[in-house]
Amino acid sequence: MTPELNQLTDSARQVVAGLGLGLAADEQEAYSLIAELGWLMVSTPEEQGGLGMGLAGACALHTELGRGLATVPFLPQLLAISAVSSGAWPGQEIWLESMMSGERRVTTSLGESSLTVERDGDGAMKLNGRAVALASADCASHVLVEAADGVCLALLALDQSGVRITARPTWDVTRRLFDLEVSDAALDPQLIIAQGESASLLRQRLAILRDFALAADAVGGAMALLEMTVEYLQTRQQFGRPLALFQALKHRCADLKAHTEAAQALLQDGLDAVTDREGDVIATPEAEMKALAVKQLACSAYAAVAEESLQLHGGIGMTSEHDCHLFLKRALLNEHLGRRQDSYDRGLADRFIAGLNQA
Amino acid sequence: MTPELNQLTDSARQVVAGLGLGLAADEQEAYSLIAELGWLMVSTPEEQGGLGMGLAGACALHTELGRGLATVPFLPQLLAISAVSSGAWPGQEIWLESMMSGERRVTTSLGESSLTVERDGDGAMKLNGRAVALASADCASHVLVEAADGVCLALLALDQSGVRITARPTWDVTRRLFDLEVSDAALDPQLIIAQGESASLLRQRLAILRDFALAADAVGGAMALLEMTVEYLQTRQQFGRPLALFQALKHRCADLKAHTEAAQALLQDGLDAVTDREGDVIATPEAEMKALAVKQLACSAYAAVAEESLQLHGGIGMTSEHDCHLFLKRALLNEHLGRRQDSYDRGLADRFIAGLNQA
Amino acid sequence: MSAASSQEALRREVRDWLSQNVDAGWRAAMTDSEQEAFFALQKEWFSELVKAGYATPHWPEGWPGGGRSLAEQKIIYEEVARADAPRLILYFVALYHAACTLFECGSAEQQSRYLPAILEGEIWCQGFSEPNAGSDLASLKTRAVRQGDHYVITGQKTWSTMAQYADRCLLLARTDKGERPQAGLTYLLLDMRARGVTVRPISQITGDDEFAEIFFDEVEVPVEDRIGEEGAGWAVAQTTLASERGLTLVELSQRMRYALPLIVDAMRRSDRLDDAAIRRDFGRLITHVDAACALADRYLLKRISGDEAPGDASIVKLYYARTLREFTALGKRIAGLDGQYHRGFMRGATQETGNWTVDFMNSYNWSIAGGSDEIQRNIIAERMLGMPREPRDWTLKGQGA
Amino acid sequence: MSAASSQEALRREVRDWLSQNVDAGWRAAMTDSEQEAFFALQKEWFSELVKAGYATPHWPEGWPGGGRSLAEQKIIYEEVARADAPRLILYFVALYHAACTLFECGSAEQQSRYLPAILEGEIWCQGFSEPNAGSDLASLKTRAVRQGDHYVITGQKTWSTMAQYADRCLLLARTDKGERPQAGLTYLLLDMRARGVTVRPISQITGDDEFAEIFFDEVEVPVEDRIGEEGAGWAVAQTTLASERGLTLVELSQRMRYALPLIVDAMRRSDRLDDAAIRRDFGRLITHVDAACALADRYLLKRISGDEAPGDASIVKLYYARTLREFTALGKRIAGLDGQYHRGFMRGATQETGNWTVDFMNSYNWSIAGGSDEIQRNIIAERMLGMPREPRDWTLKGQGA
Repeated sequence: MTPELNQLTDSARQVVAGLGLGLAADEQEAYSLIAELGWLMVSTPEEQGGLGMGLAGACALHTELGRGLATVPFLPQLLAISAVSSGAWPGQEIWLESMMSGERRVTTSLGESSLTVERDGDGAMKLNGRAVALASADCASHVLVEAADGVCLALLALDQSGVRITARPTWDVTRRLFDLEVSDAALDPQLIIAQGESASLLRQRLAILRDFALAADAVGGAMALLEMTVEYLQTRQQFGRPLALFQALKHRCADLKAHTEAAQALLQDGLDAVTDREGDVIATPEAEMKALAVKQLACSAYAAVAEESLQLHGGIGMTSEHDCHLFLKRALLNEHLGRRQDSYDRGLADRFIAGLNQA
Repeated sequence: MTPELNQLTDSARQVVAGLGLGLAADEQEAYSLIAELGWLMVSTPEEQGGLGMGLAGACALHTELGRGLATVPFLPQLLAISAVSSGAWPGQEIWLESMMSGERRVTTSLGESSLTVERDGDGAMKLNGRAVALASADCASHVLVEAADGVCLALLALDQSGVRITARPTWDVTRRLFDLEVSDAALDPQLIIAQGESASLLRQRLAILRDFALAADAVGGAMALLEMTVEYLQTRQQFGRPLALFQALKHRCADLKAHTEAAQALLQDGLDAVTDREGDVIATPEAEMKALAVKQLACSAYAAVAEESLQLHGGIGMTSEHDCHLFLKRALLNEHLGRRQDSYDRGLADRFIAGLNQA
Repeated sequence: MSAASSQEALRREVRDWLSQNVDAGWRAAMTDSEQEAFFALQKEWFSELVKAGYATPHWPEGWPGGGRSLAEQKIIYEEVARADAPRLILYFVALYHAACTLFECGSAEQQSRYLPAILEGEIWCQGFSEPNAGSDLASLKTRAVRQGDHYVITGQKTWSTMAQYADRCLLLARTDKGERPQAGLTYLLLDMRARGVTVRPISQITGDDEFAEIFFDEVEVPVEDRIGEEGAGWAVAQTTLASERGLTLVELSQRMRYALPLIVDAMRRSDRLDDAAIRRDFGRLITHVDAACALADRYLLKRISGDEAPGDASIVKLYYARTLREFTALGKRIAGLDGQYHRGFMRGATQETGNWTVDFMNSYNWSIAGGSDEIQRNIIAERMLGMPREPRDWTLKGQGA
Repeated sequence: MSAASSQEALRREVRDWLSQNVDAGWRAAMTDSEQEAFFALQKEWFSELVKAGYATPHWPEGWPGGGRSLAEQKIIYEEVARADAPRLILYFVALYHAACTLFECGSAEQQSRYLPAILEGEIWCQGFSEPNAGSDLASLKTRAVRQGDHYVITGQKTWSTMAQYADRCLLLARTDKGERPQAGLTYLLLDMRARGVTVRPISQITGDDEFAEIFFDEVEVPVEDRIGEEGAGWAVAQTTLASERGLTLVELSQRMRYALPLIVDAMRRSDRLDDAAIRRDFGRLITHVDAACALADRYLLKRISGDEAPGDASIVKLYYARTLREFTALGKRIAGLDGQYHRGFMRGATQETGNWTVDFMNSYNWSIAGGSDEIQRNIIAERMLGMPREPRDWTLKGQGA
């Protein structure tokens, strides 16, 4: 990691721990705080007024947010900012500035969407369908929509007619998710960010950013939880000895450590593979494969750590008095954000085999 | 278990251990011995001159043969006897008697076959295709053939024109397998055991017997190997203590024990589910499902015990001086005899879901 | 009539009765239900079972509904599972732990005082576990001090199922700091409405509150409510713990088998009925569920024939817990994001409800409570496989015993 | 030229050279081959690499082929893996263990006597492991007794790779029964043709005989062939063991990545290219292989920057071993019955040859040798996670230490 990234990580860790971005924090205040700290600018190129720290910067922040079980809906806005900053479209400058400052809030689906675009007789574009897992949509004025058929990416006002959001509370109380239903909503031509080929490339880049950010969240959570669990085992006595002295438990912790370290190494290694010299995400088949692997491994490591930690904590972990379950629930949700869980493994194999056949 | 079965198990264990049916034994002598002991009659009903101990008797013997890594090709002959004894066909009495005495040896495929039958212009039946995993075929005069299209089951002379066997040495040196290639071989009408619907039911029953017998072999092997491994851990010292004192190793042995006990319990439980009051195998969809589960679980338990035992033995297990590898290789082969490995799990799910849809 | 045919007759009789008396709508009614509705259902179903004579098949001859052989008890449980009847979790401690302890260790007077009330619906809870004791019962700290014809109890218990509703408590308390930690325990029956008893439900990670903590602040228990001699509590507690004799896991593994179609429902709902990878995992699960049933059955048969060996019960519990985890994890995986949305839990239900995240989290109860998986593995390694036990006096310098 | 661009230039140069010099037919030639053919290939490939200057990139400046940075060494190994060149297993101990020990702990005279011979193809073996010592090096028993200007060696070593072909041996022997078991070890260079040396190849379960036992019956070793002081052998041995500095696992994990198409071949051959369940497992394997490469790379980068922490190496080895097991097990599963038929092994090959049962069995070498998985887990738990170490003096009554 570069010194700048180390510095970002250190300060983020302090902020998350010290100023309390966790469950106790008020979501709105936390949001204002990260906006003030400039985190919303982290990945935007310097020439567009951002910090220019690229994907690596975004991952450093997400790792710390994951570590602290932060409730602040950082990723949806970051994805929207990344979309808005790409290419050249009419409203770019104004939107970028107001979104990086946190003034305008835009949410983005963290799941799969089935939105489609049709042109009506007058040539106006009409959006229909559903998208899921929009975090904190009730605090946003707009949503970034991607038509599943690759036709376009656009910003859609949430207060527009034909647009409806519904809260979908999850077991993970650190996220507030919403469903989006759109029926015959007109797309504002001024808010269309990309169309055709460039929309399709942008979608790929956003999916890579999303997968890496979720992976970083998972790595941060897994590391924090494993530390917490080892500490618990050190403290807790049974049969007159600390649990940490029982070899069967030590070996299981060692396996979890290896799993977590592997996820972290793959994430770090992947950053180079999916970015250009400026640190921005590139949309190549190799980059897409790397993102699939990174997301899959990190989320499976987080889930493994969370599941074993529940067992290793014994009864106390089954009560809401202990934080163990907050990590578990976030880990389980992380596995199911992004693409469908199994399709990460499957997608990698499909792409690998297709690659061989082409070669 | 009934007292008769217990007695059979006890005496079989003594024979296998004491008279040396293992690797050191001469296959021919061992074969004569089990014939003398009447083991070839174990499953044949009493009214046909057998011991009438049904599938349970066959499994009791296979458990002990598995335990002792016996090289004697018991199962192929038992399958052929079971085929010959069923229904009513011209040569039944003579063949049954000479096969139960061990005088006539018939081999049977323990894998999947792709044999097909066609009638030529004169109405003669011609056999074509391949079958695999015929144990000790070089010692048999005939092979039990099942046409994959369900047309018939018959005995085929191995010295007949158009019939060829090829030795296929496996890593498991306790079995000697052969491939069978048949090209336009005429089926002797006198040696056709079953045709049409009854052939298809008989095939199902033989598959159930085969799966249970392989499972019993696996359960016996897993139990013997786990005992051997625990004993090794008790003896072997490291860092001044017996390895058996290290909790991580104890817990792994406990998991293997649970896996093995589960396989044994399912096997015992399954015996009732797949047999009629006389202890003979019935061909129902439920019986077939039970056989799939029993084979899958037992072979996976054996493989798990064998793989962990190799690790737990450390370097010594990697040398041919120790018996560990003989169990491992037999366990690995058992997984691949019968149907294709994955198709056990898959077949169970398919049948379960089909059953729901019918209900 | 032979034993086999009288058992077949019992099976038919129970099956018929259940088919007429189980309200198929109970699961829907218990989902997101209020405590009161749960209470009402439990009470009603309990009294129906008592009336029919199916609530106490394990009680001795001479008591209402009693005198059934273990084989007959097994049949009743199998049929209850097959009919998907509600579980009587509110009365479990009373019907099994309290009753069996009274039958085996209680005086005639104690039996006649407490058992009829159980049949009328008195609710009991167990007061064994303590904070920081974990699986190490010998380290209990709640104290009972003899003062005249009373014991005075001070201390805290935890993980007591349904204690917030209980009328009485099976209490294990320390009367002596003797040399062997087990030696100083005494077994008492405590009135939950006595002065000084406070109950605080434990908030579980599923949102349920099936368990509670109990605090005792100088609670008086009459000496006549002691079971066995002073200091003999450890042995009495073993009777309590052995009281269900393996029947629970026969019932629960059968219930798991009947719940397998829930997985198929999940596959259908997520449009993955034909996913080969899911089908393979489902097939493996079917096998494991089948084996869990076979292990539970075999264990009960061993108890019937008196052939139980040390460690047998551990294998059954370990395997059930693992299979339940696999079951609920597969459901959760198939359900995908939909399984992550919050849904209210089903009260008093079985382990498999199709509310996958809850089911998955609940499966940890089985690998943690009642002797954790780790404890079961120790028992299997030491008592079945004969591997050496770690000496009790191994401690790190400056730490503990 | 910047470091980055000079490294790029090296990569191109090595890649070009390899593309012209690796004989693509070597795998076929080594399958079921005679010892002689294996020997010939190893010798020829070794001398070609020496000539090209790629055999000794890790040797210091001033020695032929030496003076490369770790980053440059990494490039050479990556390219060797990419080109699927034969592995130099016959010369590994000479090039790494012997040479690095001589560079770091040998005298100038010892260096000039032994190093040039290594470049000419002298074969070395390692004499550390002993029967019954397992992962516990401190318990070695082979004795070296000083008699005048010689040590006299008596004892037995085992698991010595290629000892049957070796000219010389790196020997760790006990000169003193001092209080701390490590303190009494001395490090010697032994001539394998000396009187009293007997080598017996160990028959492996794959049919291979890559390892051997060495017996020493009063073998004389001149005092000038001692490395370091008498009793300092433990420290010298640490140098030997650290000599490859993580490069081996960079190479092997890269080779594992390039071997992934073997799995696709197996799928194709067994007609299961479209089996969704296999594809999912293959996808997971790809991820794990990718992670094993990332861990090995990161470890080497840490060594380059001096940031290595205790336990880092254990993570790399444990993860590699596990992934190799998964790789070979998947291949074996896909191959089905065909994978169970006996096929001759490929000599001097990589870990993945498509001879699945052999590959699977060989994968255990990585979880057993060089510090078993269990030892690595202890190290990770104790040194990375800070969990307490079991006191060394814990023994069962009447047993040991």
